[in-house]
Amino acid sequence: MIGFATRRIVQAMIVMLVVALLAFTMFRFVGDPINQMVGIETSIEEREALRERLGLNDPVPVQFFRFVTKAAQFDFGTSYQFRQPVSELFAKRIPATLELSFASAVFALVVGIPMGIYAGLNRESPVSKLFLSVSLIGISLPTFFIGILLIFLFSVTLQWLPSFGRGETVQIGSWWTTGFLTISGLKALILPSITLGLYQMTLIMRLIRAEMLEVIRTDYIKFARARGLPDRLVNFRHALKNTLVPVITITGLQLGAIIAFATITETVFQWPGMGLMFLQAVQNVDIPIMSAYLLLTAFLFVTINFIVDILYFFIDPRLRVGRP
Amino acid sequence: ETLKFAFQGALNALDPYSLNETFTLSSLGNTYEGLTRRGPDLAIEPALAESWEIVDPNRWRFHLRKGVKFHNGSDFTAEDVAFSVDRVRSEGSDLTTRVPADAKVEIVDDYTVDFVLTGPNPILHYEWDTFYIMDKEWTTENDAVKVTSASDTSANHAALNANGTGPFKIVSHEAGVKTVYEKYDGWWDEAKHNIDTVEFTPIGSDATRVAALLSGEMDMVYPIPVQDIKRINDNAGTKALTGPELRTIFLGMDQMRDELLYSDVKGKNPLKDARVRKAFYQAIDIEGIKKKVMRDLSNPSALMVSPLLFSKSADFERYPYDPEAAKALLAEAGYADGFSIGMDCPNDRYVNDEAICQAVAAMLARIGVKVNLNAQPKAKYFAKILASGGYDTSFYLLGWTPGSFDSWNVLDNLMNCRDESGKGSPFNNGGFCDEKIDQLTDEILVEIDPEKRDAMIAEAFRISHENAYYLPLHQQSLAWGVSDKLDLVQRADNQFQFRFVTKN
Amino acid sequence: MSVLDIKDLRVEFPGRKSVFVAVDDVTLSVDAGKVLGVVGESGAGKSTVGNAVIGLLQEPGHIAGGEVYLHGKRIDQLPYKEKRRLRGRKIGMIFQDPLTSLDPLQTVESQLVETIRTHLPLSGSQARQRAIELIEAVGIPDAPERIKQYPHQFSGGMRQRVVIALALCAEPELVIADEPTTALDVSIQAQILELMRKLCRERNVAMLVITHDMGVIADITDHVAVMYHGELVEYGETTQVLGAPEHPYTQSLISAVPRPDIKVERFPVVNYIEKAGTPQKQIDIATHWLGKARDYEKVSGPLVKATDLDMRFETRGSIFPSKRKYFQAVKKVSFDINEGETFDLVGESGSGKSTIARLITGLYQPTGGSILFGKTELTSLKNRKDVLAMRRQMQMIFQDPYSSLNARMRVSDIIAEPIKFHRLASSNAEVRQIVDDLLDHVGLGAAAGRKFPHEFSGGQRQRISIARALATRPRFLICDEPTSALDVSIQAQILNLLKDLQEELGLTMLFISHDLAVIRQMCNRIGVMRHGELCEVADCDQLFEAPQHPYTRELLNLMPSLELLSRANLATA
Amino acid sequence: MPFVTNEEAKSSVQDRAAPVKEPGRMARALDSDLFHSFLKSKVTVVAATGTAILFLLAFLAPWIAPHDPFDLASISIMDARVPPVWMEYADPRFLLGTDDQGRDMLSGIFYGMRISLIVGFCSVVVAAFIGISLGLVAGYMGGRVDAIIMRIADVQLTFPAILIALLIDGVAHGIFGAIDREVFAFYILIVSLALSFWVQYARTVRGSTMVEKNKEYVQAARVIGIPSVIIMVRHILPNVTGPVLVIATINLALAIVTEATLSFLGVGMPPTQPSLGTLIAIGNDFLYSGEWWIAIFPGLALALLVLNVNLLGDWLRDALNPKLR
Ligand SMILES: Nc1ncnc2c1ncn2[C@@H]1O[C@H](COP(=O)(O)OP(=O)(O)OP(=O)(O)O)[C@@H](O)[C@H]1O
Ligand SMILES: Nc1ncnc2c1ncn2[C@@H]1O[C@H](COP(=O)(O)OP(=O)(O)OP(=O)(O)O)[C@@H](O)[C@H]1O
Ligand SMILES: [Mg+2]
Ligand SMILES: [Mg+2]
Repeated sequence: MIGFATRRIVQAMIVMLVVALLAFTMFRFVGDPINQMVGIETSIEEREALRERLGLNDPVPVQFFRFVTKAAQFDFGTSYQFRQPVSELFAKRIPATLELSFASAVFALVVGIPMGIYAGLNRESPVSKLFLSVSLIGISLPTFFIGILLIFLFSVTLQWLPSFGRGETVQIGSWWTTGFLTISGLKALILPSITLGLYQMTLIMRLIRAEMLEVIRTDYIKFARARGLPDRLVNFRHALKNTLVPVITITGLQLGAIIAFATITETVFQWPGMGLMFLQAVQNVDIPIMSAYLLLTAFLFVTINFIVDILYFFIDPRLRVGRP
Repeated sequence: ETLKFAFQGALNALDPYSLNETFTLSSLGNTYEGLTRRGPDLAIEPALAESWEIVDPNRWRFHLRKGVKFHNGSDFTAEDVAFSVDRVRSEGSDLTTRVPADAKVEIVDDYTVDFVLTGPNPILHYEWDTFYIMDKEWTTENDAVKVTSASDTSANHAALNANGTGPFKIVSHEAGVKTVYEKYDGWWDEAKHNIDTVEFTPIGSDATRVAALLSGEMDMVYPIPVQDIKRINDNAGTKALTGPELRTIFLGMDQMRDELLYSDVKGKNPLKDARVRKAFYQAIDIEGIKKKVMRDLSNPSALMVSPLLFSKSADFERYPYDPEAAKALLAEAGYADGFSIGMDCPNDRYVNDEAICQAVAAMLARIGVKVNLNAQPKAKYFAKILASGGYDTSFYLLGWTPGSFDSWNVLDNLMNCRDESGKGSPFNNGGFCDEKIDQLTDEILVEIDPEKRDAMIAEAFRISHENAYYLPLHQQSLAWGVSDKLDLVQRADNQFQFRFVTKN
Repeated sequence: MSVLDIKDLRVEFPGRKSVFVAVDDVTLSVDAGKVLGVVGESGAGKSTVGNAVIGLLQEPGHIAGGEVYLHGKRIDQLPYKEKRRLRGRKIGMIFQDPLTSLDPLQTVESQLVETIRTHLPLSGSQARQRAIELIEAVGIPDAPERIKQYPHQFSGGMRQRVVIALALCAEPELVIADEPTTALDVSIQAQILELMRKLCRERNVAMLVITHDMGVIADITDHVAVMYHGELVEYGETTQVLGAPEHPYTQSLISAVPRPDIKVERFPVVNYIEKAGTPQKQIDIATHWLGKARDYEKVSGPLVKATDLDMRFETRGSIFPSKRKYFQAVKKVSFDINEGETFDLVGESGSGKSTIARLITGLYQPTGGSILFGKTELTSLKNRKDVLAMRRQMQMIFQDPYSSLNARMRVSDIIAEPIKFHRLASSNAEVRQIVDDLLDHVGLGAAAGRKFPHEFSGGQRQRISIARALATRPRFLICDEPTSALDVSIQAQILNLLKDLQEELGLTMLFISHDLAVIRQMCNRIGVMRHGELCEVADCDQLFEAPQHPYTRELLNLMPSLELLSRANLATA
Repeated sequence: MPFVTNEEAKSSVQDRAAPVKEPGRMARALDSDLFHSFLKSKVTVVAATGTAILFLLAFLAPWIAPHDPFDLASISIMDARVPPVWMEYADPRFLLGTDDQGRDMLSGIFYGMRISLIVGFCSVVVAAFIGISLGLVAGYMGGRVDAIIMRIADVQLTFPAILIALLIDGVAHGIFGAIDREVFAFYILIVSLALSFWVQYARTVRGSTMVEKNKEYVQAARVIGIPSVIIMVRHILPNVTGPVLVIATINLALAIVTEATLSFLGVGMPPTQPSLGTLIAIGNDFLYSGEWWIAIFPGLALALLVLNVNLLGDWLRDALNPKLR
């Protein structure tokens, strides 16, 4: 186990290095940061000078090396647009994103899993068919479109829920702010988390359904029924657990995706999280923010996938054989 | 009263010299003040300077207002002006051009300052409404003399805090999230507004911004998409405020390369031929664009500058929309069957920019010119078409607001010759070169007589018009969404000043 | 009043083009404290009857007619909820396929405890206690340790015993046991049978035992029902039916029972079976495909030589090597198998027989020792070509036929795969012909090729597995319980086939079985295993007549008596 | 006879006696279980018909659409934002109204669907191919191979489709210089979408493969001597297709929608050739202003397409599983 973990940590570092390298190669294609940093009337000479000062004229390997050595000390530089240290900016934005992701993950799982089980067990029931179809329509519309429709309905027309922002937040500890403790904070969470979790919910629901359909026809489920176990046990403990390997994989990936790519939802709802900042950074070619963000997501995915791999072993004892 | 408003972009740094950009300067204009300011009609008014005079052509004298206090309580004096001039011209400042580099500041007494120039400059103070005066003591004490520039690894005090003389103090600021202002009771001027607190939230998505207004969560949002104006007006409790803006939207063409980059015409550049350019001009149905794309919220323009900024603009008229004539011109130039051309267009910069480009593409298609449209977000777009991208474009859409509200700025930036690296007029992306315009530009700069000056400007514009060096389209309109509870002033420079707001 | 009454039961599997009637017009009843045995042809519908009673027919199967009563109450039409309440508590069911009946992701303990607690008002620790007792009762040593393991860590026989424990744990009134002892060695079998008998007698449990083992029938049943082709052909008291069979099928069945005391050359091929549509032809090796082109290099000395084989499994992983736990499944086992001979492995369930088979085929890497095949060292085989050549010469029939068949492939594709892969036929048409032929030889008929594995009965699946193993024309065949799920008539047919191949082609076999009678008929030499060690290796006859090791003697003593049968007119005599 | 024999069994007994001629390919296909399970499910037949119609509409667009929205010369800005015919101020030429450029919505949907379908399907197929192959290999081989593939996947995951598209676009520019958007846009889109989707398949397949490879049927195949590649493809793959099909059919929607985002970022199709997703994105701006048809009709078309394809996918997944037929 320890060997396994250390190996994964080493691998994680390699992954992050590669991500950083790729990111660096890529930034040249995103746009010219200078244009975003200065007004359009700034002269060519001044632009050149600025470019020189930022080190943007150095060869990519030099820039890369500089970046990596600094990043190793948790210094991701200063944002071009905000003129603030990137690490500070992220510290402020992370709680918002994590809370939103958490809420939408909960939504996706709490709705997706039971509905998936229900639809798997009652293949022909009209309720499950209806649910499957409606959720499909939900995902075939773009996220921004869904967000706007929800805002239109619940904010503009009904005026029940806020259309943007986090509402009132409460400070916990030195840097965490939470919206979970105020009414307006909770209200503000509803629309964005539904928008963000819809795709995940649909995917999880359909996956569970598909896997359930297979598992409930296996001998051990038949035998579990023959033993007179209550449906709850059969369905959840035996059937569900046996569907979990693909479901966990996808859920893991999707949770990662929720956190990492909340960009569109955050933009639509002006949610002050990392995703919003990232998208602005892409638009403004704010290289320090982009690279820090990519490293953060890389870290996130490596961690999530590590956890998923560990979960495999917990879920399926057959996989433990011959594993370190 | 509390004023809540949203803008599409964020207020990033609070340092008034960090970024030369309308919204930043506009926001900070509520906190900081310059020696001058502009009134509702953009007329220059005295602000921190009570009055000024041109002592001799190269010496301007400013008499400063007495008894003005910064938000931190320190007095405003000539020292602060001299300090600000030094700071605005220092390395890292994005507003260095506000004061000519060779101008000297002489402190006559605590409340009198002289600016000594190397040559006459009638428009010296035109941009000074956005050249804000900072407190020398506060800045020095907080170790913020150096302007926080993009290349700095840490932001200094001035980038995160503000200390001006203006009507509102910034009490909290989280870049990209929220900025809160509070009324400054010690303001030197008499407050005509009744606002105590202002909350600013950036909302990037158009639809969300409009929704926030419609749902009553915001008192004022801007800009609003032209198509939503009707909806906002129909909605009880909100209205749309529109007005002319100073920005001119135009199309530019590559007239420098001998072969177009993105075209099926090889070995020559059709756009070097004035007939082709004029054909383009006459193929564009500007009224159609105005009606359908801009929903009547634009002023078709024959000039590269807003009529508000140039007295003689009425003398110019657009070439009429005439596809037949355009075809004839093309045929005359040897392109009876048309040709293909690549067009670059931003899709998140100007009002309906991409839609305009598409409409133009369709109109050109009617005279046989096949346009391959490449619409991109502004970051990529500017990186491609400006000097830094090697002017990699054949045909592009751009907007220009002369920062000094004066035509010379247009001539200097857009219409003079340039070389490959952008020396000359850096934003003359098409790279056309007309010696006469260059010559006129130089003369206009030093001409003090307004009459003569305007005549020369008109002459330069006439040359451009006749040769169709550019294809001006229109001045777009400002569109703000406002709650009925608000009474405010919409200035043509798109600055939102809280001091004009009353809420009831 | 009888506990279970089945009246005119008819079960149908609607197919696409026609309806397949698996059970037709079956009427049975079981009294409290009595055991009813059901025997019959493989695929006759025995398991289907059991499944129908408990209401778990595999879709699209359904009861098309007849009634099922439990204690006089009709149960086949009960709503789902009430049916569920009967299961486990009133009716205990032991499915035929014990190896796939256990949830692979739950420990044996948790499966037992949840079942006990569902039905009995016991606390968690009481339930656990009971679970351990049950596991001990079915003869699994080290119960408190073992119970914490997962099903895949158990041997075939152990899993079967766990399934039995699960079926009995809530003290049901009716137990339906479908081939409960197929994978068990005689001593455990005796123990289980004793357990069942005790249940019947002491708790007045009614029992329906489906089996093909005539010894078991003779031993414990009070009544016998004989099924053939979905129908009940004979039904009566055990002594009556076995002693004086009336129906020709029953007669032929009894005549085919192998006897441990006499070795015969060939099993009698029964006329009645021949009529049943899938007659068995004796293979004419000279012309038959199976006999073609066996260009194997001759070896001097033994064909397979295992020396000091060692295999241990990690049963508990840990970061710290000292905390890891291992299970030594095979300890220093050495044996030789000569070309053309049948080497038998018998022994306790869980003694490591299947593990040895897997070691030889290379599915497990031994932790020690070496295996020579001819001149090749198998444990260090790297070269892909050598591996391939080896694979072709060596085949294995898995103990668990169902899970060794890919559920997504048609039976014909499963059998054709090795033929195509090793390029043993020149055209697709030829492949098809060979497959049909193989299916015939295992008594399934070519039509079976179109179906999927889940559509077959336990015995039929086993035959598919045999057909696949033969398809490479192997030189060395490992048979892990090849006939455990087969009725004696089919068993005779299969064993004859193997014998033919051996005689004509010199097929070498490693034969793993519990059925001493079968072994007696098949083997040349026998190895007796216990606790992972080989305790005795001897010639077949010698071992049966003069066993050396005490464990071997114990085994022989425990063989179910065939007294009843020997009274009947055994055709073998 | 007490025993009602299965027709099949009967006929095959005869087969052996006198081999009859094999039926033709077509006859066999029509007689296959797959086809029958297809006909059996009403929903599936409806879904298949729906899908077929949408495909036909899309691919026959140039012949059946009333206008050619991609022909710039034929559209006029003066026709912009005309409502559908049943509304006031409608124009009978435009059944479903026009968009902000004066393109006929109906034709726009046909043409746009063609682009969306090609991009969506190709990217899903490419992604699934890459993902499944790598997932099988990683899961089956385990160890170092697995680690390498999965770490590549981690890197990949970090980059959203948007960034990948920008990267590829940039690289393409770098290599080919000033490229022709209309030709390359397709490939750039497909490659970037495929690259950003494959990981899902890879990880899912890997997870299931790790479970399947320990099962006895795989061991049986190994004993036969079947090489790993074939074991993976022939034995393991069919047993892990369930989740793959779910992801693939859902991904189709995601791909089509993402394509719209990419087009907005300037790395997709040019705005003069709007795809279904782009049409929705355009219409998005006109929701408040009351010109709902610009977004809603393409949205409906996309929803219909996704729904039908998913229903087909559901059926196919069940049909591929013999136990569920
Ligand atoms: N799901 C199914 N679909 C179609 N036919 C089936 C299905 N399950 C079983 N059958 C058929 O029903 C018949 C009876 O099967 P059953 O399992 O009851 O046999 P059995 O008597 O238990 O045989 P064995 O002794 O081999 O286990 C067999 O011929 C089998 O092919
Ligand atoms: N993967 C494994 N992990 C741990 N223990 C195992 C594993 N496989 C087998 N064993 C153990 O090894 C021992 C020998 O198993 P094996 O399957 O060889 O028994 P067997 O002689 O074939 O018994 P049976 O006749 O019951 O099939 C058993 O105690 C079993 O629990
Ligand atoms: Mg059976
Ligand atoms: Mg075994």
